[in-house]
Amino acid sequence: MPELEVEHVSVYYGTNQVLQDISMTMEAHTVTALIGPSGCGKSTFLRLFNRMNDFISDFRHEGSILIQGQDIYAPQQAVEELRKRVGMVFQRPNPFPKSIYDNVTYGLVLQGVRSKAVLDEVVEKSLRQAALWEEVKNDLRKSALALSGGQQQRLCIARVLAVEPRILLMDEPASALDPISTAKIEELIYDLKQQYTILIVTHNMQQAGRVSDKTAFFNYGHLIEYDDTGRLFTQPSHEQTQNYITGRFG
Amino acid sequence: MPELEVEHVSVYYGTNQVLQDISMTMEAHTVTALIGPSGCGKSTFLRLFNRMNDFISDFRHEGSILIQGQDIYAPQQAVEELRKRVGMVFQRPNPFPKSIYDNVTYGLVLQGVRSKAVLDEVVEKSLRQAALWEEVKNDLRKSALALSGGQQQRLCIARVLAVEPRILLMDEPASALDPISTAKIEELIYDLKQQYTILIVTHNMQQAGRVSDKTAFFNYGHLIEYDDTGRLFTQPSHEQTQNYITGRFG
Amino acid sequence: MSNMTRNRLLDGAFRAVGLLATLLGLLLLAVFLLDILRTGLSRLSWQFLSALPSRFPERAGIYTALLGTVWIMVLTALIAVPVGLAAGVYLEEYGRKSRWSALLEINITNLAGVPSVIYGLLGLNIFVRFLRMGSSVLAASCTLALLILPILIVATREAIRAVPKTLREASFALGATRWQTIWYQVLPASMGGILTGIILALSRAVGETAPLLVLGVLAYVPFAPKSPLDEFSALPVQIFNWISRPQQAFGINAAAAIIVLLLITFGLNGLAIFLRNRWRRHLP
Amino acid sequence: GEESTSQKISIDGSSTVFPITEAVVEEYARQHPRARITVGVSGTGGGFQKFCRREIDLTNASRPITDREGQDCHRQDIDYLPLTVAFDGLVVVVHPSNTWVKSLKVSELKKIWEPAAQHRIMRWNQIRPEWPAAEIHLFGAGTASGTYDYFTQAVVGQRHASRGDYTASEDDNVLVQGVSTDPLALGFFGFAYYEANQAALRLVPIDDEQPHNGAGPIVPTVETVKNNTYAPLSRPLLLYVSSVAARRPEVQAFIRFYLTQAPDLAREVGYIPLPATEYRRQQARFDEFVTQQR
Amino acid sequence: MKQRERLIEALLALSAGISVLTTGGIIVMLAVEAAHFFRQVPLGTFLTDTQWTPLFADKHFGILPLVSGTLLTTGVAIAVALPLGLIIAIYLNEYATVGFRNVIKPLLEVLAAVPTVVYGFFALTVVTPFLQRLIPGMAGFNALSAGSVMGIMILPLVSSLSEDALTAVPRSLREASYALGATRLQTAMRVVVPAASSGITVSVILAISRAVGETMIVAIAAGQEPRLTANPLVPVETITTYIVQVSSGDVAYGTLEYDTIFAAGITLFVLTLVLNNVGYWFRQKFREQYE
Ligand SMILES: Nc1ncnc2c1ncn2[C@@H]1O[C@H](COP(=O)(O)OP(=O)(O)OP(=O)(O)O)[C@@H](O)[C@H]1O
Ligand SMILES: Nc1ncnc2c1ncn2[C@@H]1O[C@H](COP(=O)(O)OP(=O)(O)OP(=O)(O)O)[C@@H](O)[C@H]1O
Ligand SMILES: [Mg+2]
Ligand SMILES: [Mg+2]
Ligand SMILES: O=P([O-])([O-])[O-]
Repeated sequence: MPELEVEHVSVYYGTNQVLQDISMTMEAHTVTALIGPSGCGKSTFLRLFNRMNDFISDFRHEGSILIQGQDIYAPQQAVEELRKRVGMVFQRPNPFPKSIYDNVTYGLVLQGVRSKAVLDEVVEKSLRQAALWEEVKNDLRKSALALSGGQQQRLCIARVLAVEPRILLMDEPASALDPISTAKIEELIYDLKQQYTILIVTHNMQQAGRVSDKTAFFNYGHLIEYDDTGRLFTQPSHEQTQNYITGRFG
Repeated sequence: MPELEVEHVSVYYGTNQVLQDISMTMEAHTVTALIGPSGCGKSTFLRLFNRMNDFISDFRHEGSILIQGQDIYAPQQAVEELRKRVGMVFQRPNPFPKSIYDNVTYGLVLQGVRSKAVLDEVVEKSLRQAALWEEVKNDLRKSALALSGGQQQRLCIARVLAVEPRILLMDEPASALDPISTAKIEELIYDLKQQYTILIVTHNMQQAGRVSDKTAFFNYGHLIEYDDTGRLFTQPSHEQTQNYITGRFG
Repeated sequence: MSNMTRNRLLDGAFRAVGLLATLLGLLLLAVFLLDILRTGLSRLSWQFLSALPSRFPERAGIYTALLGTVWIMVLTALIAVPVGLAAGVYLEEYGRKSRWSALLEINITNLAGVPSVIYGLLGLNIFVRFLRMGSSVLAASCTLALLILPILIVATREAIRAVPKTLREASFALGATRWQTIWYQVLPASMGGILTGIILALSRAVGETAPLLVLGVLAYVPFAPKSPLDEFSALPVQIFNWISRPQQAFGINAAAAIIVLLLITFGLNGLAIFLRNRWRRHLP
Repeated sequence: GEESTSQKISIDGSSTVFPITEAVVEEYARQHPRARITVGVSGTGGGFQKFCRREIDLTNASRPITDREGQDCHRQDIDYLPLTVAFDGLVVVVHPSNTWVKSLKVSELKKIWEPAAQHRIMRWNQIRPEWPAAEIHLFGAGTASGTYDYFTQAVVGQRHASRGDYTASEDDNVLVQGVSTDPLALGFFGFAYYEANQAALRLVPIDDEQPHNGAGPIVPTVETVKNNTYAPLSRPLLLYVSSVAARRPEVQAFIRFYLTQAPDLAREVGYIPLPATEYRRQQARFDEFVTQQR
Repeated sequence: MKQRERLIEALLALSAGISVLTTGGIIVMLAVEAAHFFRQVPLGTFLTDTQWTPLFADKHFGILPLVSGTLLTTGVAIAVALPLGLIIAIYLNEYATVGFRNVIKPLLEVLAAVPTVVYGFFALTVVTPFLQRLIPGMAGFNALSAGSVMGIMILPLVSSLSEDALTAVPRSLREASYALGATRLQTAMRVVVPAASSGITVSVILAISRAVGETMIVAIAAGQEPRLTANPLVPVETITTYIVQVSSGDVAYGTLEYDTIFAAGITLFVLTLVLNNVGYWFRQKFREQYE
């Protein structure tokens, strides 16, 4: 069974259709890159999987989205439960204005975990996974806002890992970062792939090439092409894809 | 005499130095592309030439900038006069919420031109130059906001041409536009080169390759490399440039 | 003269006029404060603060009025703050785009613009007469609480709106419910703005006179209230009372009492600005 | 309810009588720091209304209670006792810079104030042709005040009948301020308010055209008010006690204090006290009223 | 979990409902009491009679004198606040340095934080005597003095809200204008002010509404004589003053005379309601333009 299945999904904001009958499946432990020009619907697509679009008042969708065969838009699906299974990392680092420690433990505290021992352990484990532990282990009580942009982004990743999701959504996670931080995040994605299924939106085609197994190219709400990354970049089967990856627009 | 000369220019915002000792010269009737990662100082550099940075309260610069040998930061330089000679096109189309006609004539009206005949003539000439005349000639009284993004941007170009500048500054003029509009703007730049000296900031390397004669690559406020466009893209002499144009960062 | 020179001259002229106009506004404020200080400062003393009202201007004090004002402030805050906060949170975080929320929206805008005398009439009919509270501290506090409610709601909403959406998204994406997100993220992050709003609203309540007059707050109350159902006087009412006496000496008393009232309102405003600036630094 | 009012004494009513009562309460509070007495100013009519609704214990009045108001009280099972506490003269005043008005006849006052004057008598020269053609700005007691009732009765000849286009306030201070800042003003209010502001106002002598009662224009003074030659504008000031309140010891103590202090305090705030024997008689009447309530 | 969330939401909604109850309370109260009044006084008379003497023997119930008094003081206030406020807004927005503006704007807003009873005192004891020296024969209570002080009070409302509106004009428009060689004044007058016109209109409407509802300044300094006049030098009475005068003077409760304050109140309420909603409408329009 594929980890994620998208079947004939269309999305509307009010009367404006922004995704047009998308179908695709993703396997566990793969990294899928979503590329396409600005406004083509990449973020909207990504946010379908943890139902973050639900907050948009005139959002409406058709079709179904299954995680391990379960319809995540089914009425009995508790959305908070879903979001624990499907973690998300945003374009700009968005740590809470709290300490590093409190950032990482937030998800567990929400679930009622209070034991200091458990929390301590999770903090260390998650920060290690996010390749941040060494840099901050002596400053866990420091405000997260005092970290650099790249560190903040890794903290946000650690925060997500702490609640042990199966799936990770990343919306241009490195676009606000410097080259060195970007490299670190890319490395991290490579490591995390062992345990998680990852979807990543990026506007940087080289990045898509470096980190992903498969790539989906969107344009004007259509899924134009979805293929192994190597093939899509070297021998795209659509002219639009060709034009896009050679920088003719976008 | 070169059209533009920049000599040992450094720029500070407060204590933050954002341009570091830049020197370069530009010939008349050339297109120079400015490229580099976000925040490297391209816009700041561009806006030195029409003194738009003057509005930033803690802006400060060193070094001198000459247009046709004249120091444009000299005390006797009337800044309004300078801005008529150095036109600017911005990243997002910014037409005034007035009619198309009033947009184009704005600069002349400021100078006290009232004659309907003169204004009519300038409107037609400028709109023709900006390749917009045919599309709007029957709707000159319509609000400029009713135009499409690409049309708006060409209107903004016509508005600048109406005051007959020598130099055109363009800050990512096509980045908010669709592929077709982008192509039109690029064509336009090619035509305008006959009469104007053009500086263009772009984040799209393919675009830089297509429209410019020379390209300057900035990073962290330094001018890393400045060369013929062809050479810079095919055989850059710095590793940073190489990394940037191959998408390793930015 | 060339057009360019003319335009530059006009520009310079306007710069001068603008500066003058701005300074004129401040000058008026200064004249006004100085006049009051000049008139009232000499009267200000411990005796003035601690004395009961009197028919002799030099013996009269603001003890009861001051205490009345403090009572009102505390009680009004106790009533209005929880309601205003809750309503603000509701409108900002729960109000969906429905007819109901559009109604609430327009309703609050309108309430904020209802003249204070009308609140006085409402308080008179509902609290003083119908609920038989009389012209008590409680009746006045309820009335003033209604009056500042829209201010509180708007301030709460603005403070909440200033919390970046990314913070909420981060919280939701970690599985937080709506209330958890509000409680753990939104409220702490907007506390500065909310506190500022509360204090500004209270400073408004402290200075209100007309509704109290309409409620029938008394002319002469020589004792401090002991319970919410006691009658009382308040600083602005005392000031109004003294202003309307024609004897010069009471005018001096009024000025002295105004200094005290201004100290309170400016103090509150200053505190609000201080808090706002302090908190601003805490936001990402 | 009963519980809370029993510890307090609430007084309201006439603004004319207010200064005396205020003074008495102030002195009383000085000697009885635990006393909780409030004094409001709602005008005589407003005071009677609250009085008969049992909202207050005592009410100040600058005219006697009317039959209608009396019936209201009786309907609420309230009996009451009026105590005379001082005399007052109504004064007619102009701005000190007014050079033309030397005196006024009662008939002229009537011409100015009667209902028919509304929107018609608007200039000084309509009263006497030799006076200036300038606007006249009128200030007078508000309709809820006893002063108004008394003035209309005495001048126009009918209670509550007057023009309505003037600055009417229950608060005499507003009137004093109005007249003292307006060179074209003419106003009337209680004697006490004139006394407190003599410098800012000019008194107008009044001629009632009844020679047997003092010939020519008469200036209101302590003497002319007391001996009633300043007619028709002098009157008694009253304090009404309700039968419910009279039963309470603290009210009794307060009234006793009031009547012993009134001679001094009435004088002090600008009114004309009764003769000393008269105050003793008021006390006796009150004592009798109290015994009746048992 | 679900249940707790629901309960909390219900509690919060209830609090929000109180604001609706308040509005409802005001409307019902005014309507019921004013209905008593209009049963005895025809609406036509109320709106057209030119005299307001409900407390006197010859009773007239024409609201016009109170409305005219209100409009007169408001007019004077706006005549002071509008030009001054607009110039200040443009100056602060286009000319002043950020530092200067950050200091001056809160200072100006202090003008709006001063309790109005204090302004009344100022009008009566400083402004009126001052104006009387310039205009001999001016009455002690008058619309001019009260109105101009009210103008000072609402000045920050106009200047701050207009300044906000000017700030909301996208920087890109300003830059476009400057880049074409415009001076600051030209940019302000030809681009920024027109683009912010609906926001500026909102500020003025709100200022008018505030002035119409203002009570203490006029009660202390404008007088208490209902008079249908456009002369700002004589005493007038505003709707608000009348309400305070009568409700604190305690006219017999339940009588026709007493009900006049609700007739006056509903007039005031409707006036401000209309102003506020026009303002609201403009603001929505303004928002759509730039958001
Ligand atoms: N909250 C919203 N309400 C209405 N329309 C929206 C909303 N969010 C996005 N859209 C529209 O939906 C379309 C797709 O937006 P989306 O953010 O998914 O694009 P994107 O591919 O992520 O773009 P970018 O690369 O700029 O992030 C766009 O046309 C956008 O204008
Ligand atoms: N008004 C300002 N005040 C202070 N610092 C500024 C200001 N504008 C820009 N900067 C800083 O100056 C540096 C250069 O900015 P600039 O806008 O010139 O970069 P850029 O290369 O044009 O970037 P982009 O591609 O994002 O437009 C950045 O670090 C930026 O943060
Ligand atoms: Mg996106
Ligand atoms: Mg830039
Ligand atoms: O306040 P009055 O004495 O005039 O009723």
